Amino acid sequence: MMLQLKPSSGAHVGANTSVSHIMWQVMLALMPATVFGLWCFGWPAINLFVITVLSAVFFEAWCLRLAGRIAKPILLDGSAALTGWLVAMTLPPWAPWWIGVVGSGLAIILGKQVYGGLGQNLFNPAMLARVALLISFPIEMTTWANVSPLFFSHSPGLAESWHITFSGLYTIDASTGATTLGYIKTEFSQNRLLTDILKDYSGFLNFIGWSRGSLGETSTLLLGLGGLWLIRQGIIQWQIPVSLLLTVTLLAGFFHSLDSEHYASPWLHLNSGALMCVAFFIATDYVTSPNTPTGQLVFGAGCGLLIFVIRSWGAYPEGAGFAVLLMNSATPLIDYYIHPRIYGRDRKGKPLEIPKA
Amino acid sequence: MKLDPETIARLKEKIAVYREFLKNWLEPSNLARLRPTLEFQTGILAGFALVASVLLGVTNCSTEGTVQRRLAEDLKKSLEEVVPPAFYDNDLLQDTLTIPSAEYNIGANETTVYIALKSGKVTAVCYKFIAPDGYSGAINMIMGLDRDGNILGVRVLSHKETPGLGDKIEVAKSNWILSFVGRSLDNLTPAQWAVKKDGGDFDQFAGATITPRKSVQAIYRALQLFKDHQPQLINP
Amino acid sequence: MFFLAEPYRKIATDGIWNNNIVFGQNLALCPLLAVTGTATNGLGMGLATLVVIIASNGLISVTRYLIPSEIRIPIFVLLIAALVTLVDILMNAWAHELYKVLGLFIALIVTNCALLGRAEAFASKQPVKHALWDGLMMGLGFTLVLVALGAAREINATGMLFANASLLLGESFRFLEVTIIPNYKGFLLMALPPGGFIMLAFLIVGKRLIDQKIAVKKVLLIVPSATLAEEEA
Amino acid sequence: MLSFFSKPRIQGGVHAEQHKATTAALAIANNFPIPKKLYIPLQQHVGKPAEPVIKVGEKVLKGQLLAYSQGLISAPVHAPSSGIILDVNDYPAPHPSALPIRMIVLETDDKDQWLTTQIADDPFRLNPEEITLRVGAAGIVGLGGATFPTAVKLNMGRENHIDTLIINGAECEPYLSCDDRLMQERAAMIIDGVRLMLHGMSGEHAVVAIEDNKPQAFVAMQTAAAPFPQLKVMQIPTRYPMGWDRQLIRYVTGREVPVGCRSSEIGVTIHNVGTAYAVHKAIRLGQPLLSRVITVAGGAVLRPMNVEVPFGTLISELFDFCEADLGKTARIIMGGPMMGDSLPHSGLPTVKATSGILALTQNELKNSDEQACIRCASCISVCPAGLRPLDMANNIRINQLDAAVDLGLKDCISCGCCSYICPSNIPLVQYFKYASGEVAARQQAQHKSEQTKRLIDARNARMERIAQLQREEEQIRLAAKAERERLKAEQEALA
Repeated sequence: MMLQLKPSSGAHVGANTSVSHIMWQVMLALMPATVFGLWCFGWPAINLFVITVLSAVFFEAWCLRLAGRIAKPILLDGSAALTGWLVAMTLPPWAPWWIGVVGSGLAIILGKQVYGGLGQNLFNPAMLARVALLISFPIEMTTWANVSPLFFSHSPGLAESWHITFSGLYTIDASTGATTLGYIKTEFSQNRLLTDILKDYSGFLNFIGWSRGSLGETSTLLLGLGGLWLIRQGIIQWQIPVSLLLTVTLLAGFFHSLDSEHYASPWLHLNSGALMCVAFFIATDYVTSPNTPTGQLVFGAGCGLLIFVIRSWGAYPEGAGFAVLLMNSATPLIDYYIHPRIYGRDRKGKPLEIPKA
Repeated sequence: MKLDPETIARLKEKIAVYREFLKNWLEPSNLARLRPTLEFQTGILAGFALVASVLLGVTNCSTEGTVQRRLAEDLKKSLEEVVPPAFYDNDLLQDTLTIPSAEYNIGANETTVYIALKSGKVTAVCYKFIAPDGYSGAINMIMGLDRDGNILGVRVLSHKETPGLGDKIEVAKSNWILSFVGRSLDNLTPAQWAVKKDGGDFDQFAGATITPRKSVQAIYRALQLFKDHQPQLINP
Repeated sequence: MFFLAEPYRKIATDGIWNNNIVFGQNLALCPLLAVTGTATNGLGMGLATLVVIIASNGLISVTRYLIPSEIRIPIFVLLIAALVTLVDILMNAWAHELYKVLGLFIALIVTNCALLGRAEAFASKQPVKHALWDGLMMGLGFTLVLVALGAAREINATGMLFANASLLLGESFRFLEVTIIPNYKGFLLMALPPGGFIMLAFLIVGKRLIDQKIAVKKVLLIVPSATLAEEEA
Repeated sequence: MLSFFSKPRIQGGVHAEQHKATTAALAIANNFPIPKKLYIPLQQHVGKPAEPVIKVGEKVLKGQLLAYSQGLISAPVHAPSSGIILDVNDYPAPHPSALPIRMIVLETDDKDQWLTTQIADDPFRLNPEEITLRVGAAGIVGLGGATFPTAVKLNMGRENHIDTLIINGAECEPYLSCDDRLMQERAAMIIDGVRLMLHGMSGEHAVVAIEDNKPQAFVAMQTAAAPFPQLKVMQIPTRYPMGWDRQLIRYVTGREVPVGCRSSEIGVTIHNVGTAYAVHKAIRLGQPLLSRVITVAGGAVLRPMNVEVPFGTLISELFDFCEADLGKTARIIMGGPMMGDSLPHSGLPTVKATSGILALTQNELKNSDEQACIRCASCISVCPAGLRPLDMANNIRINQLDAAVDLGLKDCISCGCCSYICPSNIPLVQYFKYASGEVAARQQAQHKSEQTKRLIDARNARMERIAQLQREEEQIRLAAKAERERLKAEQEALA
């Protein structure tokens, strides 16, 4: 039932916000990290990014058409483009074109439209796509290009980039490697210790994003700045990022102080993998996170805990997506138990008692 | 025993009486009357249980031999994969030797070695072993060696490695495992018994280093088991 | 099904389509999702279930007057469990290759609520012939879904169809093993349980679409076109 | 972080754009010409409508009683000017539906001739009951918008022990500045009214709360209140809906009014500054409530201003006076833009509740093309009542009204914060009003059917009783007949 009411009551004026405004603000906040990532990984990354975003928009339009809805106004709200953008951020930068297309398809169709479109989905579409891709195409999803910025001599040119994007990158094994977290996990199997493993590790390079990793996830600095700007703009609240990052930091710090040869330092955790992107842009997704500040604190802490557990003891060192999906499924539960107290009632909804004078 | 016609007739009569009784008893109306009674219910449940257990018992006993044979065939099939048939004329399952293997970290405290004989002479041995530290759990393997310790074949029997990444150790997915044929502790240095990434001689897989690394290490340890017991094994 | 007399015709259409174990009754989803990684596995599981469901339906129908309603459930469970164990042992002995593929799942048939469901809803109230026929049709319907789901997942996951069918059915069925998409990368998600859910959803959508079309056709047959035209106007 | 543990004094709320500067800078216009005709509704308050005491054609003087209050909760209506009663009949109400309600139509004679009334010399010598009585007789109702009869509230205050009287000068609705101007220009009179009210309900002390965006009003009020130690003037943060009585009570006293209770039960009562001013006029000057200051503003109004207007004035005349451009007007709103109602046309009268009349252009209005909810939860964070508007709206959309009630639909105060903030332009308040109406209708229908059932049962029982009686009578009759026949037979036998 759709209510068709004449606007007779309620606020006749409104705050200067709209769905598309929010979406564009988020994209703006993603911009620095994305541009940096695109520059770092060169033309193949640009190809992949464009393909992923375009195909996300295409799938959205296609689904809306199937559902018999008018696509244009819904496409203009920017949510599909943002989803595609976030999917692209989480992909290995030199992944073949079809990874981007399949990822967008999974995100838009399975992650969003089958639930009924914007606002109805239970899971974060971008993370759903990422996880589905990761378990379906483990090789493509764990082949990380070296940093090879645009216009550097050893970086692939435009023509070579077409080759990488459209016919796979098996010929260029030499310019790929593992991410920090993946490398640590692999080297632990050689019974090496962290001080040995991390001989060549530079926390600073990882902090600014000069390291192997997903297309838009490498730069802790730029993602953090974008996220802080979003908080300042009031688009996202501080609760989820703070509790998530704090949880990871505390856990990592605790285990690191117990056994610094087998548990990486909090600084390394904060600077690697999808942590920053997840904390500011993924876990804060309105649709799939709790509604109340307290609920958001719980949600963020849960994400942080799971991320740390999966990184430290799980099979997927780059498994932040799993953590987010698991907490997404707990969101309705959190919202059920944690909600604001109604004025004049106690937490259970019973009227307050009149205080005795 | 021969029955006189009188006895047969009496028996027939008796059978007829029982049949008549059973027929009447099985009448739906009679059963409908009996069904609510506790005795009947107890009896029926017990009856069904009895029939079922008898049936299962009989089937189990009568197929036990067949099942054992099938399991032996399975084992034999895997043995045959790692030891070419030209090497032996005996029943591999018959000639075995059990040697202690606790110190080799290949998953078992004792390892049963199947010995291939040709004209009474030991030509090859094979045995199962385990890489206990695969990426996501133990990797069960079997390996055949000639009497000099050269690998005739290695196969992975079962594993839990990541599909699409680590499962290339299966011969069905890639021929990586075939690259061990002909290798031995003699023709490769200990440093070469490693994946290329660690400076060794064997390929790793794109996206998966730990699985092949741990497989190579386990094979190396299993070879050592042979080497340490070589005299005992080839001169039984 | 037009050549069948009632009630066999209704039993058949119910079993295979209208009241299909998966589509109609939403039962047996556990074994369904567990074994349908490939069409061959689906087929094997379907056939095994078919055998068990016919046998259990038949047995329960034969003994239906003997079984007091108070203790019917334990007896049904007992019967089904015994049958499944029997099949398990026999397969291990006589169809060992297939058993190696399906062994884990045969025991799962016990947990298949469809069997108990048919025993309770149909076999315990119907004559033996109907019960056997119902078992056959329900089993066939279930097998069809298993094969369809298995095929859909297998094609999506590996690009092949009926891989290893020769292990199950013998060498003469090797022709079934085809590669649908050559040089396919493989889409592992489909081989994993979530893929099962996703594909099942698509199959259910497909079934509903077909049902809708049939319903529209029926309306067109019943309502004279003139009245339809009026309504549209 | 401390506020995390201590009780928050403000929950929810929004910072709406003010739009107050233009009108707040102008003095209240009191040159509004008396309209030719006044349409005076008989119900301008919460409770029962007033009952007319005049006849059509009767000549009335300014301040004369037109309709008396009937019932416990009601308020009388007086003639805003002198003239002749033209009609007592149904006319469109100043309500979104514009459904007809009973009104008195007064044709003014331009003389504005007062009815002479007696005035108490020193009202503080009167006993509190007398004050209440006079306030009630003057037809004073809460002028903040609730229009609850002030006398009733004063009585309740006297019955419960009130320690704090809060005077609401928050005026948190955007565009409106009538209270602001009133406080700036007539602070002394308001303070006098406050003291009278305090006296009327035997209260201890009073707090005047003014949002900190009205510094001049604050200074004026503080100066006026300085001589009276029992009065305090305080500034409160500017945040809509600061003027919601319960929010204000929580902010000023730290106490929360339990659901289902009146604030007087926890020792607090709250009145609007306009009400205090009206009390002053009623007690000191003997003038009933006949007019009020109304803010006329909005993008389509060329001369926005605060103007004192007699009740019953048609909005169209106000628009003529303030030069509103009806061509540019996209929506006419009575009250503020957050909680006010949109009116279908300008041919409707102003009433006691009318604090403002806005003629908004399309640009000022909130975009009304509704989009999908993205669960941003802004509505939850701005809700001053602690509700979850998005969950309630989702339930209402699928007609799960009971679920919406469970979520607290009945605790919604329709403040409009959720609708204001919603980025998807979902008219949440409208959903809630619709649902509340629907729930009430359902309850009424159920009540009705229960009533009917009870009546039918009673009737059946009655019929059964009658039938039983008839049967008994019949039996008695038959027995008597048999007896008679037996006697007759006996007699015959004897004979």
